Amino acid sequence: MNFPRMLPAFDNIPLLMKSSLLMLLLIGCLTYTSTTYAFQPAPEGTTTEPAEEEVVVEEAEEVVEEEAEEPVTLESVDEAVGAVRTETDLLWTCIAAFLVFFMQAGFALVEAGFTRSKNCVNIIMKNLMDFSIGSISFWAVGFGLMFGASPTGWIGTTDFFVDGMVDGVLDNWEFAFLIFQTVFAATAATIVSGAMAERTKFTSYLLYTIGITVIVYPISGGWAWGSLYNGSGWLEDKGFIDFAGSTVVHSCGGWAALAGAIVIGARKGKYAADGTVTPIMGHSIPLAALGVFILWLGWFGFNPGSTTSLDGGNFARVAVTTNLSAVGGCVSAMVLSWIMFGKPDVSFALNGALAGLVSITAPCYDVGLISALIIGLIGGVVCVLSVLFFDKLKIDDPVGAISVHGVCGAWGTLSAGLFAEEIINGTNGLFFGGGVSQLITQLIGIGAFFAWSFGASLIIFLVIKMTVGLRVSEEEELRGLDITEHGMAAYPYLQSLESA
Amino acid sequence: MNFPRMLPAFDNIPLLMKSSLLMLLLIGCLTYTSTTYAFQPAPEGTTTEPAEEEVVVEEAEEVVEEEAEEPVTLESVDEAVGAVRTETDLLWTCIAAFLVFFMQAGFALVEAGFTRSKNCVNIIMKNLMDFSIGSISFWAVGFGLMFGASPTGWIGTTDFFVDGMVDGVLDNWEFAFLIFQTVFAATAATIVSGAMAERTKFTSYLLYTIGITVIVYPISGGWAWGSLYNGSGWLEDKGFIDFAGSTVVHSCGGWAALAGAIVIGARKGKYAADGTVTPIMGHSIPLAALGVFILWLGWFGFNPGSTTSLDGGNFARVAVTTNLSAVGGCVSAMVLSWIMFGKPDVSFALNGALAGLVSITAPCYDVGLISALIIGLIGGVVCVLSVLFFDKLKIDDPVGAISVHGVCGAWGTLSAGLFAEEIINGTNGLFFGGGVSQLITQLIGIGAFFAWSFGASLIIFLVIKMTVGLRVSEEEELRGLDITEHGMAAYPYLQSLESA
Amino acid sequence: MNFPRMLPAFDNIPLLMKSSLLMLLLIGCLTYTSTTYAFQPAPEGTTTEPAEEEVVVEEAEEVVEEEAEEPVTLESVDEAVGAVRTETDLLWTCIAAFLVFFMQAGFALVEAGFTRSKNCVNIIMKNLMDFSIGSISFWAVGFGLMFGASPTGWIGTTDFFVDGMVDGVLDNWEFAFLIFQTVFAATAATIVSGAMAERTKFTSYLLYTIGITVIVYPISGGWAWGSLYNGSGWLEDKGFIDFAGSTVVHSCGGWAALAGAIVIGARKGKYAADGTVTPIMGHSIPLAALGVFILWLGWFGFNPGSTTSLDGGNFARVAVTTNLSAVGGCVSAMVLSWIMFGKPDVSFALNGALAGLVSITAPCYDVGLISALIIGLIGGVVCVLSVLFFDKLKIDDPVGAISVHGVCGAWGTLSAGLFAEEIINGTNGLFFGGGVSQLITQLIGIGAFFAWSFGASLIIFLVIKMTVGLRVSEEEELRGLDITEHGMAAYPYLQSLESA
Amino acid sequence: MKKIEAIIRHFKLEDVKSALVSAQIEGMTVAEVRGFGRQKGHKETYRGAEYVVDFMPKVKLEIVVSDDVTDKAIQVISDAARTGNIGDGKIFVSDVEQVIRIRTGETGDEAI
Amino acid sequence: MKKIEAIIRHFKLEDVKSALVSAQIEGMTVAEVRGFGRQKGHKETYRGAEYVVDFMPKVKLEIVVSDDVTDKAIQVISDAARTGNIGDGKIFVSDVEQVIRIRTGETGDEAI
Amino acid sequence: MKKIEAIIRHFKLEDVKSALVSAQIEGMTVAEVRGFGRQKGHKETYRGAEYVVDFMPKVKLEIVVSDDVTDKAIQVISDAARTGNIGDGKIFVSDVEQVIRIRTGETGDEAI
Ligand SMILES: Nc1ncnc2c1ncn2[C@@H]1O[C@H](COP(=O)(O)OP(=O)(O)O)[C@@H](O)[C@H]1O
Ligand SMILES: Nc1ncnc2c1ncn2[C@@H]1O[C@H](COP(=O)(O)OP(=O)(O)O)[C@@H](O)[C@H]1O
Ligand SMILES: Nc1ncnc2c1ncn2[C@@H]1O[C@H](COP(=O)(O)OP(=O)(O)O)[C@@H](O)[C@H]1O
Repeated sequence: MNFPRMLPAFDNIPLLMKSSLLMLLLIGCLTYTSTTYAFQPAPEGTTTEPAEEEVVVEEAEEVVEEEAEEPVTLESVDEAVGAVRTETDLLWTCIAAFLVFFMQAGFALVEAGFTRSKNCVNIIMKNLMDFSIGSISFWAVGFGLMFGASPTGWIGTTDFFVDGMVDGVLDNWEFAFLIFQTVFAATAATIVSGAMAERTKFTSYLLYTIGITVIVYPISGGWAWGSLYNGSGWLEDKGFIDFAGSTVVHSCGGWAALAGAIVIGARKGKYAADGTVTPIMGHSIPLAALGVFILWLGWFGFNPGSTTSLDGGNFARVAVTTNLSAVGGCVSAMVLSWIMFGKPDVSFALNGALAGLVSITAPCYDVGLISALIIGLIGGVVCVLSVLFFDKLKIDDPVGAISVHGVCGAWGTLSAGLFAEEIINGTNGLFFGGGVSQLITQLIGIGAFFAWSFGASLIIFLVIKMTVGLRVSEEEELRGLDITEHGMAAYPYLQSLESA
Repeated sequence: MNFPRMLPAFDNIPLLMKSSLLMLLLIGCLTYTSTTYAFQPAPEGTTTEPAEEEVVVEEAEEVVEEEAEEPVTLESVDEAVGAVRTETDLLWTCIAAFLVFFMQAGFALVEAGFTRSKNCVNIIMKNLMDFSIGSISFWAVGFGLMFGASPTGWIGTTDFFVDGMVDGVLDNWEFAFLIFQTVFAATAATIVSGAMAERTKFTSYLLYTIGITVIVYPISGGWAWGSLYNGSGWLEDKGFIDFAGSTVVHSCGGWAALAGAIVIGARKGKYAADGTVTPIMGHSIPLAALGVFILWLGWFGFNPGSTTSLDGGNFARVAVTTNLSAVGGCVSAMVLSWIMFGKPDVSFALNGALAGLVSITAPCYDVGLISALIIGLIGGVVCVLSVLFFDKLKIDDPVGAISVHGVCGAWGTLSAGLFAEEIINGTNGLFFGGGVSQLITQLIGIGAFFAWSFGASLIIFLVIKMTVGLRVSEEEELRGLDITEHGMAAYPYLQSLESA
Repeated sequence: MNFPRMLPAFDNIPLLMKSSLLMLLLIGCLTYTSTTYAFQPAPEGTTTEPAEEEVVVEEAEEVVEEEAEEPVTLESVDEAVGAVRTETDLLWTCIAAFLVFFMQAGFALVEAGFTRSKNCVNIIMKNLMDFSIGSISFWAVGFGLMFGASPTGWIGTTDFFVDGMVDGVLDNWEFAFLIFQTVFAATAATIVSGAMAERTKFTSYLLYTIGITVIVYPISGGWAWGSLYNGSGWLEDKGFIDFAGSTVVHSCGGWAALAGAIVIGARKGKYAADGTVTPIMGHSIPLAALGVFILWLGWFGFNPGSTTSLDGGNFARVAVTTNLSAVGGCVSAMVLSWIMFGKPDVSFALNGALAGLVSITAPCYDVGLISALIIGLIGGVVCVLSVLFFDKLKIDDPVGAISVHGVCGAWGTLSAGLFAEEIINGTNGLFFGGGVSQLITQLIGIGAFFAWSFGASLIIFLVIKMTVGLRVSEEEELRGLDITEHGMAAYPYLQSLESA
Repeated sequence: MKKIEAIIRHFKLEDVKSALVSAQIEGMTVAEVRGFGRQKGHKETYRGAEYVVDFMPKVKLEIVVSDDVTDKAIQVISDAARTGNIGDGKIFVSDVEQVIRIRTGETGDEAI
Repeated sequence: MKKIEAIIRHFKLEDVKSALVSAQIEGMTVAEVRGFGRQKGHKETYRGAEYVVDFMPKVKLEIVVSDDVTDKAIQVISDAARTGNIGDGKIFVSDVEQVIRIRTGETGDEAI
Repeated sequence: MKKIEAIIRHFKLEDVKSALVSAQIEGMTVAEVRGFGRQKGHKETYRGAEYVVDFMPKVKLEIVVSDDVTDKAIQVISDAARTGNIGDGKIFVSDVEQVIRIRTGETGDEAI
């Protein structure tokens, strides 16, 4: 085949982009060849034994037959029960991970629906790529920083390029935990793309994706969740409650989005000099709505799945609190928009459902049902007011990501200090006689995450801005990123009357 | 912040709407403050013990370690097996509930796709809100009416605002059951929105949503399923077969939709004076088709999940019968439309798949595979003929909800009395030598549900019509509900040549 | 009701279509009436006993109560553990099947998005119908050919119209296996529709659907997977590795698609006489992207679910290898398109993700994580080059199905012979010191499937072409299949400037 | 020959078409447009910010007729498209020098 | 100067454009329209009810040319757009008084 | 009366509209079109094959004005729509014989 344009075209890609991508491939290759067992026969003694221990025969019926041959003892039965328990724990963790993975589709649709069609291909590419690059870089580096052994409680130092081997034997728990944590990391990463939509250079966004999945998210994540694996965290030692990540995932992404939106500035035409806001409508409410339903479904993996085990069936309770908060947020945001603006606003209703979901993510395991509903109702109100507030500050967030994930994430984390009940999970919040101690811990966590995620992201964005540049040219913004960045329209056959 | 339009805008919302929403919030708040443990330290003795009993340690590995310390006894192992069984039962129930939840997205897309784009935001808002408001009101009131203790078998009287406490201890089964039943109730509610699309006032629809989730669905639901929890039902005592709700859920929603479509009247322009039907096409077949695929997926939670336990793996059988009926309905509706109108009609093929799914919902647990296929094949035919029939009667149902859910729900329920096999679940239908007794029971059930659901809904719709009004003005209908009710177009940048 | 057009319309449908559909219905009916137990009372003794054995009581609580009454013995506990294990195996198999079912929606969206709106209804009808007709015909005939007793290892001869009865007793394992294998067969069938999009007669496509689900797929499928049930296969006896079907499912569909694309010829306007390619863009990138995300989700059922049991939790490992390969393919296809054409191409990025998924489908159970990433990275490159290659050959494949499924399926199957590691599943590939023997087996499998699937499909397509005809008329192609074949536009209210 | 351009409301299209066909005027071309005029658009809010929908969706009919039927056509369109409310639209009439039917090459009145 | 309006079939657009460019006519504006004429729409059924697709999708070309190339342009369009079947479309020619190129302010033939 | 047809860039529509309204010209009709001209489209590749986006999205304004404001209107549109780069668009002016306001039946300058 003959590709005459290949080399000149390659020159057009910003240098940093090229080198970083090449580096990524390189890291992979190097590590691969350096693994001791590559291209060599496996040492005989060590491989066969663990294989027999681990590789379970494929069909259950055979298992039954074989077991029938050996005498049934109390120990054998006990072991069998333990095995079933472990395997079903892993099953639930994996199914939950799959649901959380599907949230990527939800994010892509919400962001595509709430922005103009001339930037739709770009939004999709960003969502596709932050998941793809994020999956690789989190596995290679981020996981270790978050869950590796952490003597200080501030940063993990082991478990890079995890391979599922524990003491030379395959341990499926590690795989289940890895896939679950990977989709969580990707969630944090993808939040940013919505707030910076319609004006960010594609290469710069990819660079930031590496930044958040390698540095920002894992380091702070380890503070709160490190001990779930080999690590440990100073914040969890204080008793910080964030069951599924209102702060660890959503606020982290939300504050990074805030930094990004500030550094990049508002879209052309959004804010007039006199402060009036010219709304820039999304191009497809059905896509956005479908995205919200998909996210909602995914959240049933996100929150209940954060048990990462059958856990006495507590996932059922978490499913109920999650749903009640979501519907609460949806209803209150809709009603508030109705009261304030005269009509029930669909974009606020959709944002409100997500606000309820983000809010309950921290306290979902620790609060009762009425509390969950109230947390959601307040979350919906907080979200609407926050969107208006950031518009006043002329911080342009096309999809409301900062409000939904950042602000409601903080509210949800706080609410755990207010509504937690000892009868449910051993801790009482302020409203249940537990005093302010839990509340203070929650505030410390919220503050620490804000400082870290906003600060670190600010630095990364500023560095990108000063090197490869963060924002497309004015002409590219007018014409839309789809044609200028990707050479392709989302709906090539339709015309659209978009006032740029 | 300064919201000058707030108060006057509030005045524009119909009074009834405002008061009912405020009431809903009020009920929540009152109940909340009246709970004895709010703002008080939890009584020491009672909370710690159950917490220890119930709160299972988070990581399976720890469990193993701890167990290793205690001596393994026959009783401990037996208990462990029982725990795994219960927890996996709960897991399956919850996963099924999540799939059924996702059907909300399916309904929204089917209805949006089969109607005009000028009413698309409205359809989405209705689907979003019937799930949200329905989740709250079913939990607060409906659940108790359906599953609370029911001395007469006609109406439940306990278990309102369920909180998952049984004898003061958290019982996760209650949570799993609650989330599963909530998404079922929401399914019944959402069916109505399709049949009344493109002409119903938003506030009036919200009022009806409360009506169906608080009154219509739970009361009749208790007749057939009350004993699944604390209740009991006169119809199940007769041996009525409706495994997953052809009648309890779908016909209930379908007959309510019929009442609504009759009371509100046809869309402007659908029926000419001479009886000719002017088809009003939907604006997006791809959205509708995606909706059907999502509903089909959800049905794998709806039917197999109605085991609400592992149940010897019978969910696998139910999955097969469900699928065979769905494909049967899809094929027969497609072929029939081909024969009757000369071309295979996509809207009938899509309706046919849903018809097959609704039809098998009642008998899915009691019939063989060939029977399932036949039930679906007939369901598809029934659906097409029923759509034509209601058009002859000038009852305007934009998406075919009455035919798919009402009529095919009745057919499916009847079919259980024809095709049930003793070898499968202990009962023989007419075609398998069981005589007509089961068939008669089925007919009683179908009749009772029609009378109740159609009758009660008719009254509710008439009351709404006479108070706040049910239908938008002619001008609003012409301009579309999106702009007039929500101030927002679904595709703000596109023009569409819709003959109103 | 009065349907004056009924009979003449019936005459318009090509004869073959009518007869084949009628035959299908006939087969069903005949089999049904010939079953011995129809319309007869069930023999008393035989039915009640198995029913008691099988029908597990519906609520877990009751089980506990009843068990409490009988004395707990070592055997009873052992049996209880076995039952939980079997039931959870079935649960996972069914959930995986549901995810794979959802891939049908993914295929429909990818194909609809990547083609013009004037053929969108047709694409949807084809996807709906190949699943529907395929489900019936695979159950009736295909399953038996694939998994029935196969004395020669070349073709199964029993188990047609499976009914879930084993020795007269319901065996839920058979149901779970049936639904799982049905959705796999439908996947292979649906691949073809993309490559032949925008020009194939609807009736001819339906005929081919029967061909692939009754003949092509099951026969070769049995060679590799027959022993999973009652069959046996000559290829699996050789140690052929294709864990989840890179070759068995995807290449099989891909090579059939190749045969179809060759026989039917390119779309009007795609290739100029001088070899220049005029790209025919798809009409909606967001739909295509959503389709890819849905397929990706479905693949978490496809690959990890192919354990069809809890299997020591190995599904977790498979989930990780699957995801790493997918992201690898996505990244490498994107980067390659960037280097070659100057801009990151969204259609190649989307194809690349699918390429990674197809590639890892064979080796997902046998390779390590770094290997998985490399397999995906190479898969993405292979896919892009293959698309360019087939365009050079003027073989018109609107969605890239031949490259993604056929070519990458072959690559993935080959890669198992290169990257398999003994430490993981007992076999070493070339790169891990296992020599070329496994590689040769893989090549034999790849070749055998190509020869069979391409050859048999070629014959079927040629026969269809010579009898009912395969391609629509030029005028129908210009106007689009939606109006000409189905009398309905996908977006009835929009105009589109599609240069035919 | 004259070209009659009529900007009318969407939902009047069917009525106008039927009226024209009844008057034996059977050729026309329709486009979707957006109109700005006395019918001031309404204010809406999106995410709390006000915006004015000032371009209202309209349908534009173009009909080329021979000189003698021009007045009848104008009358027919006016009558069928009128609701009496602001925003009913306008009719513009201008001269056409030549008409050609592509299929046959006919020109002038014959080609209409 | 003259304005040539041509209503043609969708799939003839590329051919007509190429033919015009070959004839050194390199400026044109295209819109999507729906046409009603002798080419009677076909009857279809949707959910069992018949409807007539009487507005056929067409493309409208507007080309402003100087007086001397008008005839050539008409000829080129006619030839390229013809299939010989009903529905090929029409060409309308009318007078244009003034043309201004916004970028430079040029007017008249220079601005075309 | 004159009809002014202006082909302009999408993102200039708001500016042109405001400028016209400031000049007391408050009636206009807008359509989406695609333009072909000196502003050569850019080459893109899709799945490895090159294609030219030669029809650029443009907006067409139609404004009917009385003879005396024609020049002012042309001036206002030119000024507001100009960027100075190729592709700014054209203005065509032609004669209109009659204008009718459907709502009232008014004709001529009163109807504008
Ligand atoms: N001067 C004009 N030039 C072009 N189109 C006009 C003009 N004035 C009005 N229109 C068109 O006519 C439509 C109706 O005009 P409008 O002033 O709103 O109401 P009315 O027709 O009742 O006077 C407008 O939406 C616009 O499309
Ligand atoms: N009198 C007319 N005024 C405006 N447009 C017309 C007129 N007559 C025909 N057209 C346009 O020309 C198209 C083709 O005309 P039609 O009568 O169908 O076929 P033919 O061009 O072969 O006579 C129509 O679809 C319509 O768009
Ligand atoms: N002769 C013409 N007839 C009709 N429209 C034209 C003509 N020439 C140009 N146009 C329109 O004007 C637009 C701009 O013209 P172009 O030649 O690209 O740039 P410029 O206006 O700077 O000369 C074109 O996209 C097309 O829509």
